[in-house]
Amino acid sequence: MQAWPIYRVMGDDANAPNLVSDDLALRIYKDMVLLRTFDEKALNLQRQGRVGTFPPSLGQEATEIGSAYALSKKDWLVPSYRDHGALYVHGVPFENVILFAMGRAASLAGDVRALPSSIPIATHLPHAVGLAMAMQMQGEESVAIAYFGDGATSEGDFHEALNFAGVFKAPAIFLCQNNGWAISVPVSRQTASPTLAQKAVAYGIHGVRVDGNDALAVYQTVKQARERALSKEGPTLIESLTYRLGPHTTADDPTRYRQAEDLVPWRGEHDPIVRLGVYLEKQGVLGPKDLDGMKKDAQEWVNQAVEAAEAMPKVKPIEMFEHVYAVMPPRLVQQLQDLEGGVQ
Amino acid sequence: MQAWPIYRVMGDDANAPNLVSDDLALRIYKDMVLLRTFDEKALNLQRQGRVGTFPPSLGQEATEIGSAYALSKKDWLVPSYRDHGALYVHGVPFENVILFAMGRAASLAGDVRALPSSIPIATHLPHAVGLAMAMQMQGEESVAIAYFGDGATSEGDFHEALNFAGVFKAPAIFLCQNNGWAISVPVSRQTASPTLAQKAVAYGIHGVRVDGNDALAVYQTVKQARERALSKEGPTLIESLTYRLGPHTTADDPTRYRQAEDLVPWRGEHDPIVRLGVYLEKQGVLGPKDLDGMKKDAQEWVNQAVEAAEAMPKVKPIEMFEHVYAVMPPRLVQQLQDLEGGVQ
Amino acid sequence: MAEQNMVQALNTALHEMFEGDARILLMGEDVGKNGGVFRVSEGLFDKFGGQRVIDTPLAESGIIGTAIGLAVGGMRPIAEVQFMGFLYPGLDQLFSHAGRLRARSVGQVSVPLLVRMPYGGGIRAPEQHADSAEAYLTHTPGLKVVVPSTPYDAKGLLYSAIEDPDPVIFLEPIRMYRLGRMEVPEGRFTVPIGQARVAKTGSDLTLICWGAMTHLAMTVAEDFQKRGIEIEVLDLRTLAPLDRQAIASSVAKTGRCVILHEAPRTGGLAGEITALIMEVAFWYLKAPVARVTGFDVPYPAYAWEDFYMPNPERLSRVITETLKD
Amino acid sequence: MAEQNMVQALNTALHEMFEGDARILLMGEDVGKNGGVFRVSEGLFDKFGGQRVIDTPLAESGIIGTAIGLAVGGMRPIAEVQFMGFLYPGLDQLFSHAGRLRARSVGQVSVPLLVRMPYGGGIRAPEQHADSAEAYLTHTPGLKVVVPSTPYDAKGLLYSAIEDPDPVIFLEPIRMYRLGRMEVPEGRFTVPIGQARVAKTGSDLTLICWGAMTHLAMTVAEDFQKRGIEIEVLDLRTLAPLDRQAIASSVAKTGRCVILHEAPRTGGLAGEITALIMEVAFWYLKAPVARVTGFDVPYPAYAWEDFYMPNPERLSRVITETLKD
Ligand SMILES: Cc1ncc(C[n+]2csc(CCOP(=O)(O)OP(=O)(O)O)c2C)c(N)n1
Ligand SMILES: Cc1ncc(C[n+]2csc(CCOP(=O)(O)OP(=O)(O)O)c2C)c(N)n1
Ligand SMILES: [Mg+2]
Ligand SMILES: [Mg+2]
Repeated sequence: MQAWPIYRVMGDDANAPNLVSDDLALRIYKDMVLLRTFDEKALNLQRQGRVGTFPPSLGQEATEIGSAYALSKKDWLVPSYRDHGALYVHGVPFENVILFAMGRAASLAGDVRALPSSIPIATHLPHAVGLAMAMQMQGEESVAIAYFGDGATSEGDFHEALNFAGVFKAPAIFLCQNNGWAISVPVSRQTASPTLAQKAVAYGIHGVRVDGNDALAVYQTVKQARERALSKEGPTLIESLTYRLGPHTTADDPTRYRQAEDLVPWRGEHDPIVRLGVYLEKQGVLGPKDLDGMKKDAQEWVNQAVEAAEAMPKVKPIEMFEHVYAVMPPRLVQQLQDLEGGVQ
Repeated sequence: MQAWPIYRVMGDDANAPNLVSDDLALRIYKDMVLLRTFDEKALNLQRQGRVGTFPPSLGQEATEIGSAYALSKKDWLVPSYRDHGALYVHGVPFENVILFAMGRAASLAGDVRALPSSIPIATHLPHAVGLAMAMQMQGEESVAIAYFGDGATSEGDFHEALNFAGVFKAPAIFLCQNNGWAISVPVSRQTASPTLAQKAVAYGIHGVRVDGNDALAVYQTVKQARERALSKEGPTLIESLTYRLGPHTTADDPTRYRQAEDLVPWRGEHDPIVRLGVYLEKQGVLGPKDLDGMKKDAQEWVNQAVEAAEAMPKVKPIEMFEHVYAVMPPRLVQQLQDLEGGVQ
Repeated sequence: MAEQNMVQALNTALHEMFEGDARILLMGEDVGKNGGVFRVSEGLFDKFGGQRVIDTPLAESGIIGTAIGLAVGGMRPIAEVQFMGFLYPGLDQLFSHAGRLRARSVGQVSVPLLVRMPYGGGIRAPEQHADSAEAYLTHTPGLKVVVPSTPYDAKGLLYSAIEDPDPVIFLEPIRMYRLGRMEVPEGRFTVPIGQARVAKTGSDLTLICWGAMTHLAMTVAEDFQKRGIEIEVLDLRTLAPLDRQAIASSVAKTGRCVILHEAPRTGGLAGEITALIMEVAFWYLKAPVARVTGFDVPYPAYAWEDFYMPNPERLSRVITETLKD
Repeated sequence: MAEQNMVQALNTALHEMFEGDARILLMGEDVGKNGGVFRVSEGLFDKFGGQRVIDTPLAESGIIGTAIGLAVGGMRPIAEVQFMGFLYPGLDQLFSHAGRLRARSVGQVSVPLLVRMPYGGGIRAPEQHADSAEAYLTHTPGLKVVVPSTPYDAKGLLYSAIEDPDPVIFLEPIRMYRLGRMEVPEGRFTVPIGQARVAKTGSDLTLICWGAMTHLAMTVAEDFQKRGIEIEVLDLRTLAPLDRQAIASSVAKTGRCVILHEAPRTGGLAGEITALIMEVAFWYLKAPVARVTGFDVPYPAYAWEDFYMPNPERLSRVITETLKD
């Protein structure tokens, strides 16, 4: 059997600075802090009944932010529901994410090259393949990257997408965040294969494992996958090993299926923010008080986004009808009247 | 990368008799001749308009017959549309196969542990997993074996079934007949993975390649997979390398997508009947005239089956209604009346 | 006899059934340790173990397809789909196999499969968690489809479903899971598949509904009652096969009918019921059969949920119009 | 102008479109070298190459899902599903994504996707090759569904479909592929989506149909004509959105209506059309709207095909009854 080593950068102090500049590492760190702050805020808002069900990405900040920094704005990001961190880096304002959690808008990506977050698991992977092919056909220097979890690897669409990508050598990246859990189901129960990266073997494509709590390693891995894709070497399946620190969503109670002590290392020395912080301190670019400042800035920023979102005008019935088709067909015009109390 | 050698028995004269007795090899041979005779007859009947669209298994006799000989009658056979050979060995009379081709009955397996042949590709694989689990739960010494083609490996259900089988260590065998083609699409276009057996890696299960035109190797491989399954070592994916000699079905014109010369070796020294014949002659259990006799017997038998099928009484409307549910609901009673000219 | 909500009634039924029949097993995403995302299978895993309460990989076609194999192989599988909107990747197993295996095998293969799933809206769930897709199933030959609207019916229908020799799709209205408690007998009892329930008798208009809409129907019917208008509320309970007799005799009596469902209007089950009424009660009709439904839009994000869902005002308006003629 | 059958008309249209718009591509099983199992894409591969005429792996969800990505990414993909009965593994991509992406993105994402497939029975095909599953699609918000019944409409609708900014499902009645030829103009012309066609005018009864059933409807209508009964045949051509206006005005004129389809009766599109007639023409009805359809059974093996399919005798009987009242 082939070995599937886990790629790390931060373990190897000598190497990291050559790969990722301090400046970039610091920007990644700031955004990780921002994402954490945002998630904690959203959890609070949910408890207060100000937003609906919310899936935090607590613990997965290195993968979310590190990966997105490796992308060009011309790349297509095809996210799952937990990927507001990557979406933010790619250009989607946090305000829109809050709106999403408020049940206000499915997705408002604006001009950003991103699809609405896929709710049905794994079913968005074929879209990334098609987008990647479209980019290649039109001669664009762009790739498509799909974000998904360990649980998603069990769905048929995962298989069909990776197989298509292999056959068509689509410039696609499949970023699997193995956070240990699919709601209550541990990854050991999701598949009998000891790694998820080895599933690449089934498609004759490149597969790698990366330490998903090492932001620099994630950045580097996605960057390489992107280069492979653009130089027509085909798609890459990345298994990013991380850990879901919070509940699956605010509707979930993880104490039913996992032990508090399981979390201890992940909340401590494995925490992606702690790890990058230690590294940056050693590099001498992060002072002991900088983190506090960043947290404060982040909080302010997040609060502003929430305020902006909450100040939005009330939703209107017509918004439910006007974007089903490019042109509203007569029956929807009539149904809108019906809703508004006109004749049926 | 792991190597995926092709298992052969007949290339190694010294080995074969120890693995498969001459008597058994001879019985397999006879049934291969019978299957070839049957397919040729069915192709003829189709040309005469006496049966409908028919998918011959020409060239795949070693895999069809060799595999089924390795099964116990207590095993569940979960076939695709091209597997009348295996079904026959498992106990389904040829007469029923003819009826099937006459559009007379979906499947008449009688007491035989076999499901109706699956028409939608790969969608029967999960059934084999469930049957295998059911056998294990009930403490039966039985496995379930699914038959399918190279094209089937691209469907999501292939993936979901093998993954389930891996997680639940189901006593299942996945017999993939890689006959080179999915209608007009060559296997090289079906997937970028150089072998189909290596797809087992994705599920942490056992995968093997076997020379699918070597009946004894196929027999041996399925036998071993069965033993693994029964001793709780989990499922096996078998890639059986064979070649589709005929059209996909009688509705297909293979000259549109493959060259006549591609077939030459497969019709000659690679032909599974030729190969087993040479072996049996060497073993001294097959005389030069025996084959003629077998062919004559086979023809007679097949003709009888066709006569019996053609002598069946005409189909009746009620047969379309009475097996939709265990008990015919009122609306079907009413619809039957409607069809028969009663009130609607 | 205990007062139970629908989740409790279903949970009790499952516990009892598991005790009574060793062939029964439950499989699906998060049904084991977690007890299901709505806790319908609470306690089953601890009591009956992982061999009978099976957390599966995340794959709906795999779940239903494997369950088909288990059913044919002699078990009595209950497959859970986490939300109806996630049934779609597994639909093929129902359309191509569960509904056809008996017919295709000329009666030799039975598929005693039960597929349970929460469905419908009304609880501000995230997108794609509130679909009401029953019409896809009721158009499919070989399937039966049931929808309880009360804890009692939930338990009684679950018993009927698990004992049925054919595949039964069991839809659980999310909105009703914890809305309302009632006395539910202990132990086995059945509510027969194929029989509607007259939830309220009346002679002025027939209001046909199912699932969470029954709750709305009753509220509005009681409101009309106060104004002296007698609405008959027919809770279908089984959507396939439809209780033709119950629909026919109620509409023949009242001459007026409104059909209420959450699903999008076009192609929803109201159309089928209207056609059925044409066949069995046209000459009794005093006004056109009307429908109050969800709209022909994807179920919206939850800020728009109240617009999407039929509400007392919309329903009352259509009833009033239908009474006018 | 050349006389063409439907396969030829579609094939010509594809060749013309490929010439005219480099964004258009065709993908599916056996569409390339083989030209499609019904030869609709004959010659395209040789002329436009494997980059635009793409033989895909055997996976319907993959085909439709990839095509969605291609459409969003700026291409104009035509995805072919080999037979409608094999659409089911890919339905989720239509239900969860193609039909929702515009709404979910608040209008920011367009999915100009065309999905073509042969459908329906009548040619003694093997099992599961003759399904008529349009009702699953017409109930799905965000999709358009068209069905030509003539070579002319096939070409004109294909042009409309490829130019539409929304996902269009294009159903090709297998039975009509080579049945009948007619003059079909060269070059681009469109038949608008959403408009039914009066295939024959009449004042005594409206006969609503689509696809291969139009052929049957015309035969029977001409037969009645000989006996002095004027049947109006309305070939819907678009099943979603329905041409409400055309249905309303025809039924208002004739007061009698029979709906004809191959699909199983329960939950078939006839129900929706009946409900629509209730809404728009109830007071004009002189008799109940009736339907002649396939039965509520899985499409049978072909020995029973003639029993399953609506035939002149069944249709005439129901028309006669409807004329009686
Ligand atoms: C097709 C489908 N089935 C089921 C669900 C319900 N569901 C939502 S999230 C989830 C677990 C996903 O786990 P994973 O893929 O590991 O992603 P994670 O949530 O850990 O990021 C499930 C079962 C769904 N959204 N879609
Ligand atoms: C789900 C599904 N899609 C498409 C088809 C149409 N079809 C029938 S056979 C076939 C090719 C199958 O190839 P393979 O799996 O290699 O089996 P073989 O025919 O070579 O035995 C196709 C595309 C089908 N039957 N089912
Ligand atoms: Mg996970
Ligand atoms: Mg093949």
